[in-house]
Amino acid sequence: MALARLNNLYRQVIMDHAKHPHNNHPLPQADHELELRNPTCGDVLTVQMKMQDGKIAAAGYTGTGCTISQASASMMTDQIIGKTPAEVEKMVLGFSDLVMGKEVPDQAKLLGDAVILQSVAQFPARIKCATLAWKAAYQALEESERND
Amino acid sequence: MALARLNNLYRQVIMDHAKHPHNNHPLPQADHELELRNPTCGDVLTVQMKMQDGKIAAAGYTGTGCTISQASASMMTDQIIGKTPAEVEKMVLGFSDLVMGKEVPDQAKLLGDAVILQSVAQFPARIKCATLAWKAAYQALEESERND
Amino acid sequence: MGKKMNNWRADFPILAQKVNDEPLVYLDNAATTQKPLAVLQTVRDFYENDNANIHRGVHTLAQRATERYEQVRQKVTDFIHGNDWHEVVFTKGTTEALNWVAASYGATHVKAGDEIVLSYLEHHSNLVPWQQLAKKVGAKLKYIELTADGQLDLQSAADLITDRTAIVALCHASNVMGVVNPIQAVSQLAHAHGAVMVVDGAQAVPHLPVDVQELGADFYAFSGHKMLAPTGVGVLWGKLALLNEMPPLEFGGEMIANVGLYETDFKEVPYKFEGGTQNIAGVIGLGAAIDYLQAIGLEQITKHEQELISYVLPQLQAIDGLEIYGPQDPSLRTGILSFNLTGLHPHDLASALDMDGVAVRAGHHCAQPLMNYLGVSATARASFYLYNTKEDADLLIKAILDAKEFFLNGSC
Amino acid sequence: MGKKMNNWRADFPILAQKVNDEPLVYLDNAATTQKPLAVLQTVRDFYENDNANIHRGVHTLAQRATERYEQVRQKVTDFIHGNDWHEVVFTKGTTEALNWVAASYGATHVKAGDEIVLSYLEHHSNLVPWQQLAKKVGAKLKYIELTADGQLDLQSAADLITDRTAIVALCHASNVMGVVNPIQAVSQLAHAHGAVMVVDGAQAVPHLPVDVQELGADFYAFSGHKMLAPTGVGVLWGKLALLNEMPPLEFGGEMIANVGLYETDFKEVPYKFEGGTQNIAGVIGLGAAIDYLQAIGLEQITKHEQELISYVLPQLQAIDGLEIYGPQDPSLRTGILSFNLTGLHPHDLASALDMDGVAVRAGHHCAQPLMNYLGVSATARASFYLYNTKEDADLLIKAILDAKEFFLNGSC
Ligand SMILES: Cc1ncc(COP(=O)(O)O)c(C=O)c1O
Ligand SMILES: Cc1ncc(COP(=O)(O)O)c(C=O)c1O
Repeated sequence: MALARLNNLYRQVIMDHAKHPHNNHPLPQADHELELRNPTCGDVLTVQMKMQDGKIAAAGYTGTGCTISQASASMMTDQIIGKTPAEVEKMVLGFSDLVMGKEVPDQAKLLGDAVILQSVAQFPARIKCATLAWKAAYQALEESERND
Repeated sequence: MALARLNNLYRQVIMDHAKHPHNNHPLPQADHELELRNPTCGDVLTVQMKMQDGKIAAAGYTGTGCTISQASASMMTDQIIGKTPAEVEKMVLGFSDLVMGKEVPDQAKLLGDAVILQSVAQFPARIKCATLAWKAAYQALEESERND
Repeated sequence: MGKKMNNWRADFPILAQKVNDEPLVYLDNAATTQKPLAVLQTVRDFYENDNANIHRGVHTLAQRATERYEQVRQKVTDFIHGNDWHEVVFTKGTTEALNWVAASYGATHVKAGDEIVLSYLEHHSNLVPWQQLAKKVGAKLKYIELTADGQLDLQSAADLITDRTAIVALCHASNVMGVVNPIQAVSQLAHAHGAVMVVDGAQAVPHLPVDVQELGADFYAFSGHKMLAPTGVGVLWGKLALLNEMPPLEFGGEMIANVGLYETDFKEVPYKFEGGTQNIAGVIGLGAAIDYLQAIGLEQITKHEQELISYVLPQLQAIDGLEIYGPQDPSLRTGILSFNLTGLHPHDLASALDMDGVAVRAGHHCAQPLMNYLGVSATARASFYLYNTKEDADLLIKAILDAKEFFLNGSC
Repeated sequence: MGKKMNNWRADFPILAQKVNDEPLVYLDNAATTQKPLAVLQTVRDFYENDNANIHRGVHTLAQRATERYEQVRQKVTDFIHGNDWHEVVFTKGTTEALNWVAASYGATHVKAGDEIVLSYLEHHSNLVPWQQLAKKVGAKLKYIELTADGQLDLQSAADLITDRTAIVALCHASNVMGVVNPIQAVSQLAHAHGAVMVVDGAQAVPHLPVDVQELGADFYAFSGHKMLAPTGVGVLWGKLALLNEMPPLEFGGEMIANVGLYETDFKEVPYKFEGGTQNIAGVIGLGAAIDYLQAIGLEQITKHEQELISYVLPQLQAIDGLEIYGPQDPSLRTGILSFNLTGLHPHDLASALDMDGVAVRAGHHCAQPLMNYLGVSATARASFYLYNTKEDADLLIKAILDAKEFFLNGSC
């Protein structure tokens, strides 16, 4: 049955992240924060980060969304911890390419577990769900650069 | 040759009126006057009338236009002389029906020579040319009614 | 019923395809409908025989094209029971039509301190133009409440519509919950207070017989693409006296009587609104769609949708954890159903249904204020039309159960 | 040449008909062009396979429709050598595009005392919106003169464009005389004085290679229906920075990021301009038209029109009493010719040509200021396109001679 194909999109790892998301909480001590909205469904996601010694020491997110956006936020916040803003920006661009079906050099090294979301490329309508949290992180870092 | 069909539209009488139009001059003593424009070609036609004893004593027109609009203005001004405003308004409505291909009772009696313009009904794009002068007369009479 | 309807189904070749290896079940008709062969063929025939620009031409093709285009104005008038073909303005769609009313009629008639009364049911297209107008002129927006089961609350309407009300703008049918609004009653309230009644008919005209005069509408807008016609064409119907008072918004070819270097006179209604080359083939396609709908009969279409909803609603209600928004009584709805499966985001549900070939929409349906009112961020929406069948309804139910199994009972 | 071109002719089934018992000679291409089978088939194929509303849908048809629609944005960008697909806004046509620039960019950037520089060549669509804007904000209109043979007078342009100039709005090619304007030179003048350069490309894009960046345009507008595409679709191209500064004009579905009860945020360019369901099939048809034109090559089309004009112009010039407006040198024109037969109104001439199966336009061609400048109330206009042949040109000449005989030598 065709539903079996859903397994392509909703891999076990993704379902696990969505059901038991990591870093899904406010970060009171955050110094970077941005709220983004998925205009199609009205979902809102807030990403927060705390910098220390030029690296992301902690990351968290709050807000509602579908399985893909929740799992993606969960994986993203896992992956960016310990990275510099420049590294994160590279990761976000790489992730965006990945879910649009483009080749990303060294993707596993760059994105860690989040490479599993590559499957989203086959579901173009869901790309926006997958990239929401990543875009929020990117813009949060960019905004603070502008303010520097 | 297909051009022969043009004879349907451009009857000898019409051509004569266009080449040697009647009442094609300003009417300095006019008490009714209206300028109308054919928006498609930019042609402008001014119709003037002079009333006496509740009837149209004189009518004239000026302005440029195609064969059909010129011939129609010439015939119209001929036909309305001696008529009351109410009669003219009936004539204009009848003429408008005529050139749109509708049946008009007693058309020859109502419109005189102008019935020859019935042929315009086969050339829908030219109906506006044929009715321009008639509409101007109608609106000139209506406006003065409103001002009474 | 389902079987007899399959006669019409054959007119819609797109339906006979597989999507993700399953037969397509198209239940996204509130977003846009499919087009019958008669419409496609009419448009094709126009392009292959009569295509020319309209109004301006003396030659034969231009005459034929003009005639075919203008005939549709009369057809629309008859279809919605207008009074005079001059009242029919062709637009790009409902959105453009409502924007024109707000930006032209509204901007010249609504004053600071006036009130504009909407409802929580409105589509953004019948809401954001009024927000913009309110901001521009300093008017105030008010929202009619809904009853507990999602119907328009007439008491709230009666409370909100006062002598300060300049405009009441209301959808004839909701694009989320399928409820049909009591337009006639609200029009009477509006007119009793000297307000103008604007009706968004996008979700009504395709589904039920509409009589703009009986409804008491002053303006009525709808889209071709939601009623079997091509994309890019819609209608603004308005009372002649009101249209006459409206300044045009798009200036250019064919809406003009005379252009000087510094001054311009405009043509009469409806031409003054139709600046530039219009969607000529789209209008002609709209005419063919009206013919098609009238041949079936709007009463028949309403009845068919009612039967489908009566068939599917109890089955949906029986699914544990499935919440259905709006009245639970099928007779209060058009063919639109919005719902959520507890614990599952509607995007995930829609993706799952799509894997089973079932096309539904998920999101806020351009009705964010209603979503907030309902306390959800989004819903899934299945919307039925004349070519849908009981088999489609069965496949929807099955697909929802599949999805529930997949996501909520951990089958993956 | 004529013969080889007949390969393309076969793609246009409408041309193979008789009108008034004579073979159709369609020479009204400046008003609208015919559509090749490839365009008709693409639109049909969309409706029979992929039709759905775009952007909002998770299901397969919605994805396919969105992809087909958005691909055209890139195609348009490449076709006119834009920089970025975000710069391409779909509109109803040139008229809507130019109105949006005037009503949105103009209304927010042009101030009292500013000057707007146009030319006497402008179509009403690139003139009345600026008149309206000038009236609204208290700006002043100025008109660039023409040289004796009907070309844009660059000296006059240099005199009129000053530091007071806010906008220069100019057609790329004239719809009456076929002259191609030196846009690049005028853009340089405009930019040297800090003015914004708006180009009406309706009569250029179908006929010659266009590079908006090389031209130095800030905004560039054109219509699909004049370049083989369906009616009801056009393009506003604009520099990203300028589009970003423009408030949207049509509010509703899909141009919105977030809608509250009293406030709304809009999406980014180009989506913020595309409120409501767009002419989806029309846009997809425009994509097919671009493919068709590019397969032939715009240089090839220009060359073909040049050859036809070089063939027919001397024959027209040889007709006693026939006045031809604009440059008498074929190399200065696109495929448009406007003329009058002394003593005969162009409406009569067009009716006569129609009897011979020859479709030309008669009137002011939505260019009344130019008519006044030329000192005529109207002209007849024959406009050639890629599917026209030398035989068409011969039939035009013959029909004009017939008409002359009929009307002026009293054959009736
Ligand atoms: C030069 C020019 N500009 C603008 C227009 C208006 O185009 P549309 O009617 O497609 O909006 C035309 C066509 O009539 C034209 O020839
Ligand atoms: C109730 C309602 N109003 C307005 C619209 C907007 O219609 P369109 O997108 O055709 O302009 C829609 C459709 O999306 C609708 O459902």
